[in-house]
Amino acid sequence: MTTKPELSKNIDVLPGLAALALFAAMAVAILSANFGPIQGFEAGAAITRSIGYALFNLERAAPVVTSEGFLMPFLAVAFVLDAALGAAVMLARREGGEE
Amino acid sequence: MIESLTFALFAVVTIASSLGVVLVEDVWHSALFLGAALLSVAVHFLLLKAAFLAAVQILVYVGGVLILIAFAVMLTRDPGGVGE
Amino acid sequence: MVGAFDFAAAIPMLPFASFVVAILAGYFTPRLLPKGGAVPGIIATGGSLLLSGWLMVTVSGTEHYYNQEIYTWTTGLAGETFDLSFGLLLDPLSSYMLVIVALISFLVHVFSLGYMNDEGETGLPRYYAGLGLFSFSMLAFVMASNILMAFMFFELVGLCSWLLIGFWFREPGPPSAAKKAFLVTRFGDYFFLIGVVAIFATFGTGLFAPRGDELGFPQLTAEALSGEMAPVVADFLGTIGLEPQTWFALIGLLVLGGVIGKSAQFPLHTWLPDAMEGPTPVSALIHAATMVAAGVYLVMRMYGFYAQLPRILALIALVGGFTALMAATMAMVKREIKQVLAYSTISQYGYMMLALGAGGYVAATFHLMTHAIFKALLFLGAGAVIIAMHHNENMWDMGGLKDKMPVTYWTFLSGSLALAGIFPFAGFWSKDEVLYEALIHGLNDPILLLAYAMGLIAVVFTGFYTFRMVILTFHGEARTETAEDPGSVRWNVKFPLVVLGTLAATVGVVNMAPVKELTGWDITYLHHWFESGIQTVTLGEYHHLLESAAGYHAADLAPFLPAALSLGLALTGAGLAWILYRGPDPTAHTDKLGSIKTLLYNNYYQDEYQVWLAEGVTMPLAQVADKFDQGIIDGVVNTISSLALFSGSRIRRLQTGRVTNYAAMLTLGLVVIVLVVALIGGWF
Amino acid sequence: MVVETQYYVLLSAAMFSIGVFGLLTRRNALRFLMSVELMLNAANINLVAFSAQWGNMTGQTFSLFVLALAAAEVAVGIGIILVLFRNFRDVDVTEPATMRW
Repeated sequence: MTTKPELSKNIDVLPGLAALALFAAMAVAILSANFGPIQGFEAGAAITRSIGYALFNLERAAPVVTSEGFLMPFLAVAFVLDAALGAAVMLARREGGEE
Repeated sequence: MIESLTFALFAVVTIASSLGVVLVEDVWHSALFLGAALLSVAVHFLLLKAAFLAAVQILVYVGGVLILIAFAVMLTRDPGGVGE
Repeated sequence: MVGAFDFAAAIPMLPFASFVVAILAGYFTPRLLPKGGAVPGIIATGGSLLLSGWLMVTVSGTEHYYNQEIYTWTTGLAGETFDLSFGLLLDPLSSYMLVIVALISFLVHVFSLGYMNDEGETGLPRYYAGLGLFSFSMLAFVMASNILMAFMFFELVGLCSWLLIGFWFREPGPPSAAKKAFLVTRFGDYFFLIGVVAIFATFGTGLFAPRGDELGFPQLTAEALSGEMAPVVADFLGTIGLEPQTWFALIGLLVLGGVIGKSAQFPLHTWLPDAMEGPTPVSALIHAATMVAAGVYLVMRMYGFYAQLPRILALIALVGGFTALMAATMAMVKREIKQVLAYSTISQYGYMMLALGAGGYVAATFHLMTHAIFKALLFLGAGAVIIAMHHNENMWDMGGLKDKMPVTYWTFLSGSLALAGIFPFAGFWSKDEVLYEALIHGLNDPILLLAYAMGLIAVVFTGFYTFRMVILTFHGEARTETAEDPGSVRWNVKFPLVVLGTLAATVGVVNMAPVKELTGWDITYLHHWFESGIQTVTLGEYHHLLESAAGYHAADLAPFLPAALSLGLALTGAGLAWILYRGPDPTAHTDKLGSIKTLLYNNYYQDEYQVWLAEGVTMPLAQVADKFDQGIIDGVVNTISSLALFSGSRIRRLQTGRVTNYAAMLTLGLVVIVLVVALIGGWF
Repeated sequence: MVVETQYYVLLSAAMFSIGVFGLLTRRNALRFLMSVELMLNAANINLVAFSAQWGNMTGQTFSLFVLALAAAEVAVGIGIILVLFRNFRDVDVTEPATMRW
């Protein structure tokens, strides 16, 4: 059985005003900003391949798009994910249980 | 021109489904709205020439994270009453 | 080449080693400690004596003097502040003093064998450890090359005196006497400490004598007063805005506080008679060579500084003369033999101060040495008497001991003659020189003349109380059963007595100024001794300073008349005592003095007024301060803390524990940051 | 015709603010998690938009890390929510307030 989405009725709007204020401030700042013309990627640039090269600090000539090397963050994220996996397992396990 | 139109359309979709995520009563509906929002973000990625990222967005978010959330929603359903 | 200077550090370290041995062995293996620690102590102080003698020979033979830093324990910022270090200053004065200290300390150790071991005292390792530490402190104090090191060992000497005076801590008297000695001398030392800080602040150095290019503070003072002020001194004086003469006098006064406390000068002399509660050898050590001598020695060590301050010198002379007179009057009526000796010590150190104040540097050092010898002799002799009398110290219970203990009698008599200043014993030459110096300088200065007059009158009293003591103790008939049949003493008591007795009779030979005048023989060895030394720390320099800076001029006067005068007065006093107390059963003539005797016997109520000062003035002040501290200072602190607690208990309600609230605050903070950055960056 | 970067940034700001709004107004822990996902995606849009703006790959590559981190965050978050539910039979974030003063 499917139900129609209904708007929630017990929303406490007062703190939400803070979010609205944030949006207002950011919107004003963004709209008054000028980023200049869009440079864009070169025609025929291999974007996906560039991501791969960037991830492993590999050097290639054009048409690869330039980027910074991300090998170290890549490794760091690997550890973070590992830790998250461990943490998730630890949390999900029943306390005191070995199962 | 077509790009601007696509952007406008999907911007509306993104905003609308994001609002849906936070405003609807049922968590399950929220999760579905989240899926819609994430998918529309993938479209924005495509517009920005980030095809790979769009694919990853769909695979990881919609295929992974959303499934996890859906599981969590179902696991935390109050057995007796309606959600939230 | 290895010389005496290389072993100089061993002179104090040997007694220190005996202290360590006595402490450790006494604590862990008391059975292994021979004679309760006496043997290591005797070996150590004997070694110190030999090394000191060698050092003295080395110093006399060469023009090389030793003034070196041996250990820097705090390094200052280069060019801005100063280093704090230990150093050795080995010159004629310190080597001379080292021999005296080591000799007395050695003999006291030997004597202790008879006084403590043979009497079956307990706690001997503690006793000998105290003696070792005492000797170590004093020897190191004597060798100190800067005033901070001197201060540290000065304090250590005070600590040791506390330990040893309170040796019999189970009885009621000694602990309180020890406390009194400690507190009274500490009262003076507060001023000394401030003086040390002032010296370092003013001169940036605490050196007594120049070392290489570094000048000592007396030399800096001389430069400052002669107009060539060193930059550091000029800076400091500019900061505090005082005339150099005034400020240096202030420093001199502050340091003098420590001297007056340690050397038991009026008005801080009250601790010394009480210190008689300690074992008699300790009294000998304290009075003759260590504790009390430390104060006077300090003035000698920095005499180049004091010699430029005429007002302080006059004050020193006045205090010295007054103390000499006052203590001598009090000594006349005491019943206990050691009390008489205690007051005579105060009186004799008064003479030394008088000499120093009157510009008689050599006279003071000379009297310090002769006094060390005859006072140690008298105390050890009194100790022998006390052993014989089974620890009864009342002279009225003695009498007739002359025939029963002849060695003690003759040596004691030698010391007494020296103390009274009877020709030709050592004390005559030194006291005569003291008075002569005071007189020739006093003829140009009424204050010094007053001090001289007091010192001269004290001579009569000295002769009187000395012979009253001798006659009551040794002459006449035995007045109690104990005196009929006194205990016996062994070689370890007699040996120090004989050594010191011989010295007391003969040591005056080192400086017979009147004989030189009379015969032209040059036997003022001590003058020549102090003529040499590190430049600017010699007798010649001191004379120059006294004449140029302090304006002291010696009147031209032959020494015979003053000498004859003081000798005559001493003989008068002694003869008076002889007339009054001779015969088999003397009467207590001092009772005829009536209320004056009561006044004298109660030491002019000095103790009472000091107790009144403590209880009537200091206590209420302290209570007010306590109220201020508890009420206002603590009140402010408590108020601040309770304010913090209260506001904390309110503010912590911000911490609701709800994520939503924290997120709201984060968001608002972000809004504020965005607005601020935008406004500053001019985005709007 | 290429869309101005400004509008992407505006879109991302809107999405972010909606996430914040959800965080501030709702009490369900799961919706918290979803709001955080929205905010992370908003950040990703920004990154990718500026990557296109400057013709540089750094933004896109970095957004991959954001994705990875989001996945990890969801895994841990869901673990926490499950523990929360086990302990309180509810996923209301105002319930577990025992650690406050």
